[in-house]
Amino acid sequence: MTPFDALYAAPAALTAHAPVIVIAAPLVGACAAALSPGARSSWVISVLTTAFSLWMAIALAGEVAREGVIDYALGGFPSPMGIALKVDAIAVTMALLISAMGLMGAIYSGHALLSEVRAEKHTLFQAGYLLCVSGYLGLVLTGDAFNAFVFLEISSIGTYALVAAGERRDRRALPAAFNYLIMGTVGATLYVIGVGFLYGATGTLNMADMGVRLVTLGDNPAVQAGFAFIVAGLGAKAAMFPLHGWLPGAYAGAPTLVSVFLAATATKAAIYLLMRFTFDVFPLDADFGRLFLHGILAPLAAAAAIVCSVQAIFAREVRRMLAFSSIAQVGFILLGFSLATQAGVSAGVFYMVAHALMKAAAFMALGAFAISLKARLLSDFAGIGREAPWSTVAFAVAAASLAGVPLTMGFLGKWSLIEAALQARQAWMVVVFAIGSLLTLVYVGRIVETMFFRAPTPGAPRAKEAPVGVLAPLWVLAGLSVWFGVDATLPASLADAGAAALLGAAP
Amino acid sequence: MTGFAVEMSAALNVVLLLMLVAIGLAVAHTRNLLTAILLMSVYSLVSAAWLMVMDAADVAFTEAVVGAGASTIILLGAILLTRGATARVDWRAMVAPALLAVITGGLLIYASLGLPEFGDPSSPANAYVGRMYLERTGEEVGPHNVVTAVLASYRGFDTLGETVVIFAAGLGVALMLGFGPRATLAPAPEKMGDHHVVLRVAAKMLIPLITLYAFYVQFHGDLGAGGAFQAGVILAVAVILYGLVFGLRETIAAVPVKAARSVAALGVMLYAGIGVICMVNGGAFLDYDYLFSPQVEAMIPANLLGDPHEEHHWGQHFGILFVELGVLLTVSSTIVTIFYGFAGRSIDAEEAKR
Amino acid sequence: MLLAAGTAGLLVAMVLMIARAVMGPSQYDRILAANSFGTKTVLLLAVIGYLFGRPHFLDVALVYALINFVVTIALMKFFRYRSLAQPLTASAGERAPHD
Amino acid sequence: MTYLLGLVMALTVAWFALSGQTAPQFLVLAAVSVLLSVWIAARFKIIDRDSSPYHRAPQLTLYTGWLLVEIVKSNVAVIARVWGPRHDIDPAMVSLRTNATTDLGKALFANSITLTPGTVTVDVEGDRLKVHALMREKASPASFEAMDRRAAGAADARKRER
Amino acid sequence: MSEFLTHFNYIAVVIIMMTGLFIVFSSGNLIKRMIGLALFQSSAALFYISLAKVTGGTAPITLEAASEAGRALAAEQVPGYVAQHGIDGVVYSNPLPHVLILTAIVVGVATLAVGLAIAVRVREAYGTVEADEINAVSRIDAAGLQAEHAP
Amino acid sequence: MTEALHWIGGGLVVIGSLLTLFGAVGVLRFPDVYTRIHAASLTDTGGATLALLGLGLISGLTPETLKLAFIWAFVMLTTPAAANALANAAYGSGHKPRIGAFQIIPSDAPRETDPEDADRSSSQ
Repeated sequence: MTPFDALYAAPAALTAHAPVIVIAAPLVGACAAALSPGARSSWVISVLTTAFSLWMAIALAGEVAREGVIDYALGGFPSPMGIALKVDAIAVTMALLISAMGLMGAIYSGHALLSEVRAEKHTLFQAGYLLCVSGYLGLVLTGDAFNAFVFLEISSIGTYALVAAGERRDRRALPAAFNYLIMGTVGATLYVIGVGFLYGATGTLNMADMGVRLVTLGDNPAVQAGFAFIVAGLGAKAAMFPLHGWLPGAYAGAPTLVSVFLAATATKAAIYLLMRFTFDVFPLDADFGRLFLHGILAPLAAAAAIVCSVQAIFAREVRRMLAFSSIAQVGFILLGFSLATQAGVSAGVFYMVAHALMKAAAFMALGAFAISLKARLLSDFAGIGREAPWSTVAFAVAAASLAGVPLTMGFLGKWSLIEAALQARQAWMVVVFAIGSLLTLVYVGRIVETMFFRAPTPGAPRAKEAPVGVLAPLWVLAGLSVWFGVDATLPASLADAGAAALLGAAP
Repeated sequence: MTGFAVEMSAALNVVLLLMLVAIGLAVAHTRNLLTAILLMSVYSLVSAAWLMVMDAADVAFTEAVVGAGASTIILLGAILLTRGATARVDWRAMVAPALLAVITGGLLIYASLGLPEFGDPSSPANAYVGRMYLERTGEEVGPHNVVTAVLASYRGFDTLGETVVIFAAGLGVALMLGFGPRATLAPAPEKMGDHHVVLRVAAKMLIPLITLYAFYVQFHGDLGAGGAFQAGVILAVAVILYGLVFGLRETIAAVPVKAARSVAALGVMLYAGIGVICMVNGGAFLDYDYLFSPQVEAMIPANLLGDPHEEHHWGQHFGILFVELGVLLTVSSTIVTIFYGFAGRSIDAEEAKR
Repeated sequence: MLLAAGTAGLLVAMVLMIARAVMGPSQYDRILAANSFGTKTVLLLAVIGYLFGRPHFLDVALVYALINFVVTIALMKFFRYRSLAQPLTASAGERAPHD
Repeated sequence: MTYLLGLVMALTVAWFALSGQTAPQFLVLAAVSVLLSVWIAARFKIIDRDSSPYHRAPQLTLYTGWLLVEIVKSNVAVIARVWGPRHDIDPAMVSLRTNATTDLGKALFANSITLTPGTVTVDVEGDRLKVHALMREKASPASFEAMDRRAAGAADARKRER
Repeated sequence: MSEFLTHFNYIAVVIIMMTGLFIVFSSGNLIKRMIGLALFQSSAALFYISLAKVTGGTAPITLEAASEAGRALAAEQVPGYVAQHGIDGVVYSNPLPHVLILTAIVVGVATLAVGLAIAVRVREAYGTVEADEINAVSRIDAAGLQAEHAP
Repeated sequence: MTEALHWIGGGLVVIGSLLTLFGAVGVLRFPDVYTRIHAASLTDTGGATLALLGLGLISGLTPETLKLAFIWAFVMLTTPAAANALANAAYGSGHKPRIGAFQIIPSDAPRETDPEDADRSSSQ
């Protein structure tokens, strides 16, 4: 079985409430962090609560593996009266991913924040960070359409402020945060209106219940409008192709910790919710759903994968490069989902996890350089491989995974995406994957080449190796990218189960 | 056939909505920010009146205190700190948004025809879960105000989230504006003289009444319109009024910045703590039926609410009371924190630094 | 019936106030309109509360009167002091004499 | 101390006017609410004769009655001007001196001027008021003296002794 | 009643929604955009509340006084209406959307506060809140970076 | 008796609302902000007094009447204060009136009437 077996053994009393504890732990932690007297103590709280949340997520994964879907009725009221948390294989996979990234980020923040955020702001910053973690966890675990909106907003409002805090390094973080806020809020409001349409048509907010009742409704313009609103709203949050304008600035400007966490989780949580609606709530046999997946989602995702990869190649700043890359990779993930087959969705989930690991590691490495070196442009990184070998090599590993070099998780992810596309007889998608990967190779190659083989600019500031507190989470992530590239049992089984759970409700 | 009051309500609905549309268009048209803010304040007032006609008393309450009160003051603070009118926008830059708006609007209006008729009691929205709440609140939860019951108990988790959202906003504003130049904390220059004896006296008389009213709204949430959010904002408005009249320095002396921030966190903790207590006692998170052990529950006097024979859900009753207290703490202190953030910053100091 | 007539009168007055708020011409006119609009809304709420026989309208009317006042003071400070933080007196510590 | 007691009494009355509930729970909540409000007022240091002139309630009530009559008597004048020819008004600014010594007295006087049709207090500085009048001929400084006397009498205890 | 009147609320809501969106995307001033956003968010509130209204209904407060008024209201309807849709002789409007919109309003003010705080910081960093000017300065920032680090 | 009170109360409400309406017309018709303040603040307080009194008559001696009294006190306290604040803001910022030059009649000017007359004229 898996190496996590030992951790499954949480006390039964805790496991029974694990779905809510996963969310509540960072939430209470956020309050504690806001109350804590200093930067150090808030960091300790941050690490402890995210660790606890991760432990509970692991316990929850074990529980889901044993019991199947877990419904947790908050307040003791059965749905549709009360709010229910619905934990199935895909939800728990997302929760594992988010809480693990939350922990990694929290550990990393101990040193990373020092250079980027003024010391007296640390307690508030940590509190905001924990609120974000809690918000995304709630978003993936909830089974209630409106509750999802609330958590979407918790995470978003925290995120806007955190992104804006990057102004100390680069003032462009501020307009970027503002644009993010506008797009995010428009997206969230569109989502709410969409949910309103669905509520008007079905009378319920529980997603599962909604799904059951929608089947009987047939062709209703209000339902279609609701779906369109939800897609547009979550699409804006997930940086789906034409709505991605906010992302490069936000990722590039934010403090590294925030970039790390956002790149690993933010868009993914929104994609997850979108897929939950597409597969779980809407009757997939309706022409409308098919039209959306094949006629809208797939072409847009393909366009993202290619256009944004090209933009990444021409970006001058490394962070911006990685941000554009994120949009392109989101395109890959969405292509997998748009197949709507077990193999396709499973590949999409797998690639999602892979991308989270490698992009988080890449941003972490950039942050590690930033501690000693105020580097932004690609040319600033020339020759850094000799000065800070540990962080550079970790970055290279993540980059290799991004480019799809064999023996990395990225390679397996892309491979399974291509396989799924072939299986579904979507040859054009294979071409998109191939071109996208090639383009990725180009920009990743440029970075790695500069880091290792260019001579440093004479007179430029020297980089120093990052402290252990930064290297440890960095290497954990990079290591996982390689390990799962060699032995993918754990993520693949999670992805398979997740895909089955997502598609299971579809007829 | 319908009767007079029903017809009247329908007519008010149409008139007030038309007013809202007109104000919205006027906001879009004006280029002056202050005008836009004033119109938004009026918009809030009208929309709150409309909400009353729509039977949404609690929402109207919230819209009045939040939309017309808190938002307007925050917006005023913001334009004081940004100082500028909107630049004239080239009409060509408006074509795309206008087209987008018109097309989407047309599609939407088409789509809305698929929605049930306005006021239809048998529409899915009104006949299914909504009706279940109306039927069961009495026996399951207790409060006379069904909105309070749904808010604090059935959907208590949403409300926890909402409290956290407000907390997050306070955190965000404090993070961005809370550590800035506080030059305006200096006392007003002498030459200003004392011109405002009327306002000072009025404010002094009003503030205790406002705080009392806030507590009234807080504690009568299960009997009528209102509840913790509204009370929290009203309480904060009392502090803001004091700040406006007596200056930020005096206000911070009475309500320290740090205290406001801490109380906001404590409020969320209280809310979540109630949930955890329920969990420890064997129920689900926020299942107030498990708030008290039977021994404790037996100690509660039966005539606490007047009629000793009426059936009571003490767990639910006190659960709602406590979580609303948490909401009150968080909301009031967060709004105060936000006010401090905007009022305590000085654009002049910032400019002098350059 | 009389209450309905009262409601109609108040609504017309409100519409006129919106016209003044939109037309201006000065910002003070707009503030005046907004403030007076608020008072009319208070009355409107009280009257339709009785029209529909629902007393809880009064709580909302009360809160309107209050909010209206605070917002007007904020606006006054906006114009006179260009700051929300300045006290309205030279020193707030100065208190009225006791009798 | 008088003010504190007055405030507590007034708030208690206000609470029951608002609430009307007498069940034990609400009595407890009433006590809590009144005490919290007073505590907040004390923190704000606003418990003085301006904020709680409730010991002068009889005089103030009498004054209010007188003022109401004045208001009703003269609302008509302004309404006539509203419907009258466009420029049938002749505004002017008047400067007044008040006899009131306390903030409360000044505020009461200024507010009364505003409440009476045709005049609005624009500014109060020291014992000087600037009043904007709709009709110049109705607004000689002397015409405010009765009101000033009554307002000061209602608000300021010492006034009578002078 | 005609289709127009029965769906009048939705049409009004859509117009307000579109006005809000138009302000958000056509205005260059950050504060104005936040105002547009507030308008847009409020349209969601109007929409939900319109869904919740029941003809002849009263506020979902089951106190005696409210119920009496509710009975009077309900009695104005055709016979059988109350029996079918009422609870204890009173027709109530739907409380659930009210609860949801309470949440949404609070979320709206939270967003407004954070957005304006960011706008204030933008003004401090750039000296303006006009998007065009900010973009121009940002481009100079990026170019300046280039020049600064060029070999 | 109650029936009569209902009619009287309703009549008062109508008169109050008409007063408010006239005030609104005044706000539209008067030439500048200072004169408009007169129209708005007076009729607001007058209209509110009448309308609330009317509602009080309709509801009789009930808790609601107390609330109405509360609202009335609030309006009477805040409306003039707000009018004062607004006039002060306009005056203090140097906003010019459209008609009636700001010639200030000083308080030291010789008295035109004796105090007894003033008592009456102030109330017109």
